[in-house]
Amino acid sequence: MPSQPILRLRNIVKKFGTFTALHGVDLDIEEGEFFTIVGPSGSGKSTLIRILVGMEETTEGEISLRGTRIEKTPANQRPTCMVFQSLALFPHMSVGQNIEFPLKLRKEPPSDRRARALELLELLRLPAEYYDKRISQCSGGEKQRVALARALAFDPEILFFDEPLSALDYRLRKTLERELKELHNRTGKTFVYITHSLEEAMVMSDRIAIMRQGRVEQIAVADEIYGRPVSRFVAEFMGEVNLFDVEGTTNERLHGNGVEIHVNGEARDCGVSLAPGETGTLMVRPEYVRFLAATDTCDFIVRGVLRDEYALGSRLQYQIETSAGQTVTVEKLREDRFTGQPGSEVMLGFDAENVHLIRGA
Amino acid sequence: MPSQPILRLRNIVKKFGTFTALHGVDLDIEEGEFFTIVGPSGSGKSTLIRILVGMEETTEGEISLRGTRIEKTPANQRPTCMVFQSLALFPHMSVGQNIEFPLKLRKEPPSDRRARALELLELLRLPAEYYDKRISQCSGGEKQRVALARALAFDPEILFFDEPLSALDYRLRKTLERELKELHNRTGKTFVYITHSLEEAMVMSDRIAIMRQGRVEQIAVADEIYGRPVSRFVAEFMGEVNLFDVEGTTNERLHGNGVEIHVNGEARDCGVSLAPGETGTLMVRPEYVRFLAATDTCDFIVRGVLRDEYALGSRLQYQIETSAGQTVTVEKLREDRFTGQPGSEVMLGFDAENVHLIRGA
Amino acid sequence: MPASRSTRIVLLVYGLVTIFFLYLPLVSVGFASISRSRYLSFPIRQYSTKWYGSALASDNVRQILMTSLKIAVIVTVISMVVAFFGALAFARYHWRFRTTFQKLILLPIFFPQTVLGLALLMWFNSIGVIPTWKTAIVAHLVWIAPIATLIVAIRAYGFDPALEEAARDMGADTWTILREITLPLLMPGIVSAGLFAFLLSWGNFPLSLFTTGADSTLPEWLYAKMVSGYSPLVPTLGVMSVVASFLVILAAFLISWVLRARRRARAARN
Amino acid sequence: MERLDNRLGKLSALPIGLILLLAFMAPLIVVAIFSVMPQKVFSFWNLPDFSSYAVFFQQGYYRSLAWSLGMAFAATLILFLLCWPLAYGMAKIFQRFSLVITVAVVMSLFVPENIRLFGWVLTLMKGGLIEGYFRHLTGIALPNPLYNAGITVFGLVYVYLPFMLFPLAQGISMIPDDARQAAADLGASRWQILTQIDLPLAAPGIVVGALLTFVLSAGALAESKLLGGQSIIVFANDIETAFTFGQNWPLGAALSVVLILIIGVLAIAGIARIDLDAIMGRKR
Amino acid sequence: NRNDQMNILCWEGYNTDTVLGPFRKAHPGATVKAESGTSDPDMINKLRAGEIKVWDLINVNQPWARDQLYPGKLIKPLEKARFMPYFDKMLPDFAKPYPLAFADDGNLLGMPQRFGPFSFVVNTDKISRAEAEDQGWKLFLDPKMKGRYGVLTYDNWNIIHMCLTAGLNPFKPVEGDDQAKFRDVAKQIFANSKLQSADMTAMNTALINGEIDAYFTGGTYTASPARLDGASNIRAITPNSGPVGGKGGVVWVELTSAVNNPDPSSLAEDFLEFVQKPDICKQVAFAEGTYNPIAQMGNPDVMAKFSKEELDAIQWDSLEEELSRSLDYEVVSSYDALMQIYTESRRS
Ligand SMILES: Nc1ncnc2c1ncn2[C@@H]1O[C@H](COP(=O)(O)OP(=O)(O)OP(=O)(O)O)[C@@H](O)[C@H]1O
Ligand SMILES: Nc1ncnc2c1ncn2[C@@H]1O[C@H](COP(=O)(O)OP(=O)(O)OP(=O)(O)O)[C@@H](O)[C@H]1O
Ligand SMILES: [Mg+2]
Ligand SMILES: [Mg+2]
Repeated sequence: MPSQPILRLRNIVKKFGTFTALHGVDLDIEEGEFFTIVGPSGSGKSTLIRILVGMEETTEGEISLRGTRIEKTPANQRPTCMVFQSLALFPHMSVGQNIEFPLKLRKEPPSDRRARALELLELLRLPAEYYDKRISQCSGGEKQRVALARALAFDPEILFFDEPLSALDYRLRKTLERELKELHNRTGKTFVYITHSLEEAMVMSDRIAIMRQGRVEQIAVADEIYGRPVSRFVAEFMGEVNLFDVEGTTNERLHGNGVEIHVNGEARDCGVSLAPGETGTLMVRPEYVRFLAATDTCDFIVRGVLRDEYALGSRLQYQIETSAGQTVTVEKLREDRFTGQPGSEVMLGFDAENVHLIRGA
Repeated sequence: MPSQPILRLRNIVKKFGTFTALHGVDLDIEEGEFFTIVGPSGSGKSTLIRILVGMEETTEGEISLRGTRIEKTPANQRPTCMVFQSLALFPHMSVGQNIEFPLKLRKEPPSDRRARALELLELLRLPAEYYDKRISQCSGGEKQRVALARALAFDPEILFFDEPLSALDYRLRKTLERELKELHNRTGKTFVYITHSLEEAMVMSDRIAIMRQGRVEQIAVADEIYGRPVSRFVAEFMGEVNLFDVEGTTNERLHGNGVEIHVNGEARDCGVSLAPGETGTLMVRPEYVRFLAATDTCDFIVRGVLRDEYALGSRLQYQIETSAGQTVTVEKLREDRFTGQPGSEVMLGFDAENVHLIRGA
Repeated sequence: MPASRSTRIVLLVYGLVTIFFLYLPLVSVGFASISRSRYLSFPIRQYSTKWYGSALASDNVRQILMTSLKIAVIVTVISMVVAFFGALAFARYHWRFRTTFQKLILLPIFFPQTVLGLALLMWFNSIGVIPTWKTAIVAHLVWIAPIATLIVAIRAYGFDPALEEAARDMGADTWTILREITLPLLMPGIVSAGLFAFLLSWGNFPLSLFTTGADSTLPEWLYAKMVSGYSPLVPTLGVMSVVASFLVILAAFLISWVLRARRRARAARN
Repeated sequence: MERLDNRLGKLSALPIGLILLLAFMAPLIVVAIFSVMPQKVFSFWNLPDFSSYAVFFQQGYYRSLAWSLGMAFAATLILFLLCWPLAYGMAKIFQRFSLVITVAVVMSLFVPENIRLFGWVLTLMKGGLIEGYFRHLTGIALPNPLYNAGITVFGLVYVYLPFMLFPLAQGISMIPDDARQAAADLGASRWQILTQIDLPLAAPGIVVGALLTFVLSAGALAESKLLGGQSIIVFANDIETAFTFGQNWPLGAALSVVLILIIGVLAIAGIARIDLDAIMGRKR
Repeated sequence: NRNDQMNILCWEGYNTDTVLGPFRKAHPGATVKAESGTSDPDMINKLRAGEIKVWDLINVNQPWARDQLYPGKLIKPLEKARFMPYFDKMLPDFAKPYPLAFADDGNLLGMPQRFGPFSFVVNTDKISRAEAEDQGWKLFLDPKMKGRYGVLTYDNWNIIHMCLTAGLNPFKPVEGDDQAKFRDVAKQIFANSKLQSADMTAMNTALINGEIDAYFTGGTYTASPARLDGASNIRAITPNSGPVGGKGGVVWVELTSAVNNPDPSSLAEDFLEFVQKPDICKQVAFAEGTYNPIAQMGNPDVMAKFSKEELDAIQWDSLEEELSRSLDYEVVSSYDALMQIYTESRRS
């Protein structure tokens, strides 16, 4: 990656009246990156990218585009474009006219525009007849695709997407994710993407930023965010997780609440250690938790009662209530279905190499 | 379940000008059921439930509510309520007033209304201060929750949800799914639910209908739809799937294209057989496909080259290109990560008990 | 996309200039009202406020103002109601004769008002109605209600029918929808139409001329005075109208402010 | 929905329909009949002829009609250009201040039109507010701007300003902010946003504003009388003369019919070119 | 029966508080309304269109009463026995009695009160009274006057005055070549005028401010307010000579008549008598906006009510002389034809 980020944000603060939506966000987005922002509803994601495209003024802070300050540059002079969460389609134009709008602004000849619009319709799996359809006659997902097509037609240096695929079905979403990713690879443009689908975030992004209440909580590549979250919040946000409160004992080992700890060898080597008296959170993802037979042994062991089983497509989830009253989730593929009956006593185990310790949480 | 369905649809046809959005839909929705409709974007889901709540007129067909025809009953006299895909929040009212609107119509005293609205805000994890917030000041996900709260406040006999959680993050979605499901169990009302999240559909529904281009393709419980789809379309729609074209041979066994078939014992017993010359599609879900060592054997074997590996949260997906040029997907939990390098030759296998045969596709 | 500071300032100045432009002639009218002489020549050298005294003392003036006010208020109220529904028929509902309706409603506006007034007077006469200020209300309505309808229609065009559908879905009947959803959303348009109705009625001369019978309205009286008997009483009444309207508007604001404060207090108590 | 719409449409057209039926049909018929009566009669009980229309064509009335329409058109155009920025400010930018403007405009309208125009005469005339003080201070006399076609148009602009301003502001307030933002984001310049987004989406306001100002200006009388010094005779003046000093009601009625027809054709043809339903996404 | 109300449609003067106030006091149970008209034909149109049921008295210039109202059966004759005595105390010209107050069939159409010579008005600082009177109407055809005068567009008056300017008798049929003469004069007068307006205040103001030096069509009616205001250089002129028997001026006289109301009010005639009282006469003559001589000035009691300034305003000094040089305002025989030529000329 080049040394200078394409977008550099410093201490971005946004207040709406007395309400602070962004509490000082610092962010560097690299040239050509696929950067994803995730976060709970209302955490300020949309506000952040609305500020970046110039649709909202910052209350404080600096934004530079390749080193040039652009806080005061109006939206139409920034080389950015956004797919709105609210879509913001032009109601007085047909589907085709909406898509062609940025091309028309650039005075491209009508035949080229039309060709490009039809190309995009195809890319987004909309029939060519939709070219003349009115926006008000499109279904929710169709509208969303038109909005996406319009932004792609504009083809700016940096593209912002605010939940662009949220109204689409699973298959179409997969297809379009692939198309977008391919487009990103092919053009080398910078993409900034907001999504609620963790899968989408993990598959597509170079880096992911997690926002929480107007602050950025962690920025890292997908695996790191998934496997080594910096906080309980991040851990919990990125899919199902089991968290156990732990405390350091005098021998720099751990004492767990509701979990039996039998780490073999040097716990310090695998990072699973705490200073005496220090508290922390032990994290393990449900897919790393195994059902143990009575004779099996493991680095960490949890005992409990099987409460529930859910089928989630290709996976099955089991909810086990521990003796400490905590619910532990275990995930298996259908193939490895666990045969225990709800209500039965079970023993769960997981290994030191699959846990992550969040300190001080 | 009672013998008479609460809603019975017969041959519902809806035309918009020359375009036919629904081509004769038949459907029975049982009292107290959690009925989910899924389908590709533009397949007519929203149109169907807009017709059911009385917001759109049918072109043809009958709708009965507990045996009484209601095609001509206006929306306000049907015991139904819908969460709009477009939300349709009242811009001139605050969040609280929006939620209280149906209660106000029923002339409940203001203090009761307020209490109920605050209760619903809490249920939907919105802060109580939002009671006085303006709709235009809410984020996308917040708006969606207000729309949901408003419908819940109305509390009709049949509730329709048009993608009510699509703008919410994973965690919140999980939480609200649980709340909705619990509400359904507690009240015993009938819920009709449109979603694009297969997970949501599978976890929550009693039955699922799959729509395609204005027709209902299959109605069944989740497991059946997932495991025994009636068509290629359904199979592909319900998550990742591997499909192989097969043909019956003279001995009522199968001949596969790109798949070696070594079914031991009576194939007919496990349903994996076709009449001579009959064609069909052999389906296996990615999680049932195993990587085989060179010496392993299995009912079905596929050979190919590993192309790609994706991390999807708790799972990993592998794409293998077969000699026949087909892409086969394999899914593993992170724990069972496959260590082969992209480009290497691999052998895949799956068992007769995990396959499903779609005839005549 | 917030407007830049400079745009804001430029527009603000532009707004002030427009107001200045609107009031400039009224300044001259103000001078005329306090001039001793009825033939103004600026700079004015001799001032007098006697015309204000005589305007306030005059029975005629009081009666004329009352008639004008009565007509304008009633026309305003009826126009607002009629325009609300008319605009829905014009822009919101898709019904069979809508396009015809859209054209027919324009016809009265195309009519030269004097001629309309005269023809209306003949019509009233032929059905045996003796013209008074009440017939003037009908005459004003013929011309003003379509205009008010057009103004409300601007808003009715822009408003999302899904909101009405949502309310209907929650059990609201048509009346409730109109009251709770449609009316508040069209309110800015209705208020605007009401203002227009009031002012058009208040300032109308050609229709009033033929349809008020023996009652006179302010514009009739002023017009006659200007034609055949100008005195500084004319500008005096002009100035007094502005001042009175200012007081009325001020009072309206105070009342609505008090009402809102009370409602808020009541809401806070609950 | 269609059935319901049909019923509600009819019902809500009813109040204004009734008013027009009871109080407008008759005048319309009266005027139409009078227009085909012989010259100078005052009752219907005559054999119809079309002499009045003949007079219209023979006597150069088309000239004042052309002036009226021309000045109305000019006034409408000028008003549109003048009012757009202000209406835009009122609808999208000023917030509180737009209330101030509204109140200010409304208050000025409490003064009847004639007096306001008279005020302009006092302001602009020789020895008026401007010239009088200017001459008093500098000793230089200014040329008189009154009594020509230009000042008549100025008077129309002044009097009909609210008829453009308020509909425009209503129309502009209906433009969704996010559509403008999206256009800007897609690289549209201010001008392009104006032409591609603002103008079409504010179309209902523009249409109504332009319609009202055009129609009212075309029938206006006082401006040309007071400010224009009747240097231009407008068509409304011809109609009035025919009815009053001419005591020729059939001629006046015929002239009115001509005016109604021409304005009607112009206005309705103008509106027909703009499909508001389509623009506002209301087409079914 | 409408004896508890009475409505007057009139020129400004009968509708003022100073006139109506005392009458109302004298008839406390009655509602008395008066509306000031804006032109004679406007008032007549109202009656024609149906307001005959509204009004009890109408006050218009005598030819309109004689030629429009009476033939149209919109007014009815007054009771001679009751009203003839009032003529005795009028100015000599009216006491005869004034012939034009009667219809051809001899009926009394209405009571005369206000009147005034009506020709044109000049600023005597710029054009001396003598010069104006001597030149008469030719003044406006003088090339020197180009752009120096205004036209007060009282159309019916202008037609009369343009005939006189063209050397024609307006009250006789104007045909053939005479119409061409009329056309030339009309065109020239409009073409050379500085401004046209139906607003006499604007006209007077322009005259006072020096914007114009004279205006075509005007008389004591228009000049008197300016004169009372101190602008004694503004003067109504009656030409010394003219085409009709040597006379070039015109005098108007108003008649107040009883409307042919199907449901008449007895108060109407009481009011007609009431305005003959000296006090009230003065109030009618000097209304708020215009000041005019009245026929009743033949009565010394009435005369005593006027001050010197007031008499000067209405040019009392020369009134009799001017009357003698003036024609009676009558109906223009070729009004239609001339009106067409007039409007065409004005439009071009
Ligand atoms: N008013 C209309 N006029 C014409 N076509 C319409 C209209 N409304 C919907 N359609 C079409 O009908 C089809 C079904 O629309 P519908 O909204 O029911 O889809 P959906 O299944 O809800 O899709 P999504 O998941 O994208 O919301 C779409 O192809 C849409 O384009
Ligand atoms: N105009 C406004 N006035 C006041 N508060 C606002 C305004 N716009 C947004 N907010 C608040 O700012 C916060 C952040 O909003 P934002 O739209 O950025 O959330 P988000 O992260 O995009 O959420 P979602 O995932 O639900 O779309 C929310 O709590 C919202 O209520
Ligand atoms: Mg958002
Ligand atoms: Mg939909």
